Amino acid sequence: MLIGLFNDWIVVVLMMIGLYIVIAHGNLIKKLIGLTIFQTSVFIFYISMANVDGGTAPILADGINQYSNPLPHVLILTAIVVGIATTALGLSLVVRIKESYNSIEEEEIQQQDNDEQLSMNKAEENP
Amino acid sequence: MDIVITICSGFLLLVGSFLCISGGIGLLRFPDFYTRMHAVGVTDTLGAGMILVGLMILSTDLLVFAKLVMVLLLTLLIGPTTSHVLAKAAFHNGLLPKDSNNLSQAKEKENTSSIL
Amino acid sequence: MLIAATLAIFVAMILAIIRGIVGPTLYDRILAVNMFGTKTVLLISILGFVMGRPEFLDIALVYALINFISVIGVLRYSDTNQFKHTPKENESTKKER
Amino acid sequence: MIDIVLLTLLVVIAIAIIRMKDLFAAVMLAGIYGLLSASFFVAMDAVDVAFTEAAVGAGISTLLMLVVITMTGSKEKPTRHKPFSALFVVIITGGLLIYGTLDMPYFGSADAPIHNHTSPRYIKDSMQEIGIPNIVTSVLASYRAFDTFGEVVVIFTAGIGVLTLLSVARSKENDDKIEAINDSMHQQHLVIRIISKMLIPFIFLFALYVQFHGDFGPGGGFQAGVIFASAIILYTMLFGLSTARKVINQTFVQIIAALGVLLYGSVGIVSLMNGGNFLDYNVLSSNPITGQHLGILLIEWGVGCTVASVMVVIFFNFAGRRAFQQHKKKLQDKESSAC
Repeated sequence: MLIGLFNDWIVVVLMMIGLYIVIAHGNLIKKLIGLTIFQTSVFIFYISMANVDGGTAPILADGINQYSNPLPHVLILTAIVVGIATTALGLSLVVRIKESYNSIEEEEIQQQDNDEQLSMNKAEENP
Repeated sequence: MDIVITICSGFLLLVGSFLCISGGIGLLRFPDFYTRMHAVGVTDTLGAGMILVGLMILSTDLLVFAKLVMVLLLTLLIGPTTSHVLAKAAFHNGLLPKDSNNLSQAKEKENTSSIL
Repeated sequence: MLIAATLAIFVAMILAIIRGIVGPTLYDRILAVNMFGTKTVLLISILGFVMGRPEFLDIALVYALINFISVIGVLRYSDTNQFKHTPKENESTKKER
Repeated sequence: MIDIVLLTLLVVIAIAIIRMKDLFAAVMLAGIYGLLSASFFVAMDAVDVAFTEAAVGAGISTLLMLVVITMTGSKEKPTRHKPFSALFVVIITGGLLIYGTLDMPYFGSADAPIHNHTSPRYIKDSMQEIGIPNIVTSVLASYRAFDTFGEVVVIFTAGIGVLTLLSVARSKENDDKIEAINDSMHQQHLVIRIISKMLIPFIFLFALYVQFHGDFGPGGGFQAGVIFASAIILYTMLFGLSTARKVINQTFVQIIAALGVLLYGSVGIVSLMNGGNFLDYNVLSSNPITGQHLGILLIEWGVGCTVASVMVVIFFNFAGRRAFQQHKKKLQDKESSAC
């Protein structure tokens, strides 16, 4: 059981590390790195599910009759490229946030938003 | 013939593995960046070359052989280049070797010349 | 012998990872990543032979190329003032940034 | 055995990333993480996936993160509150997930449910139906072509998103001023310039090889696109953004990105008009196998074009934003010193 489920447990550990970084760290780039770790853990899960004992890469050749499952490979192949595209989108959002708030720490951004809200409320109360 | 191939490739792989490990130990144990880079840069290229040549001897397919030759050429081309650029960038950005007083003057000279 | 070489590469990888985690300066880390990349190229080449289908060496080729590009990229973008290695005297200015 | 070592190393690196306060170091470790996971994919026989992850995870994503870090600062501020609630959530979720894995089929068992549906048909019949040896390519480009179409559109949309968020309105004189800033690499590093000049044509050639060899070995449009883009990125880093923009017109690249999606879609439309289903290549030619070959070739081209040009556009926009910010900062510094 230890060997049979080892991959799955590692996947869970990696996934939780990614989740922890996303929740506990305030820095937006660190959060994106956490997301990448999370994403990669899903990839590892799919790929280790596709593996068959004694199988080889799913490229047909003479004299081989046991292949790994090609379907998860296809799903993950496209997911990796989509992953980089979405990461790039997230990074560009981070750049814009840095430009307008001059900070990429979650708490400071929240603070600035709250301050702005407060001053707006005050302005409404005493016109 | 078979046994000659096995012995040759085994020997090359063994030497390559030894060089890889020694490079790794050098990376870990040496006192400052430049000595570490020296350890890695030298052993990495040679060790990689040895292992790749060992694999070449093992390969039976011509295409595999050709691809291994290309990987070897790339490593030989890229390894020294990255070492060179890394050392240059580190020196430019003010990282000094450990226990060096006379080098700091040389570095100042370099800085002024680069500004000019 | 292939197994022994694989093991040796693993040991070298672990050493590189330790240097990458500990590495006091950023150049140590770049060096560790670079060495790790070379070791990955070797590992993939050997894995092909260990698994009995050595025709997938294209991957090793891609690794070698991408490793080069990423090291160049790291150096290109670490060439800014922000990463200038100035040990003690500039600690305060760094914080201001 | 190999996979166990690799997975353990992955966990070690992930934990090290949590502890890193220096974002630069965290990004470097993320690069190592990408390399490691790619070697894991090779050990798991997923050569196509390893190919993609090698080019993407270790190369381009590290580069993009680095560019952003140079814009936003590389030190992470320590959080004030203690992360106990986060730890609590994570441990509960992880425990539940591990409890869930107890019912999973063991690693590598051939009678797992996943190996008993649809995939036996791909392995058994794809040679007769599609006629190419690489099963991954035939599933990607023919059996599940509609799915892949969706993915390509997602990539295209992400490119548009980056373009909207980061593009800087350019004027001629602005360009010349920015050029003066970002050519430091150009003058200093002679060795690397020559080596790269030697390598870049080779990389282009290799990308084309990957594009066309995808039917017989690992490779295909996605991988070829990323490799093609990385050659252009290498050129951009060495010779400066404005030079690269003179060589490769950004508007042209954007048009190519759109054309790739258009090519993919129109193959589907053509097969509709010939009386088949959407993206059913059998009707493209009189011989079904020839039709399949033609269809796969065309849509791989579409994928390659879109991926390569979207990557180039993304990188150009990040680098352009960085140059623009530096330029603005310099102007501000000048003004403040004049005061």
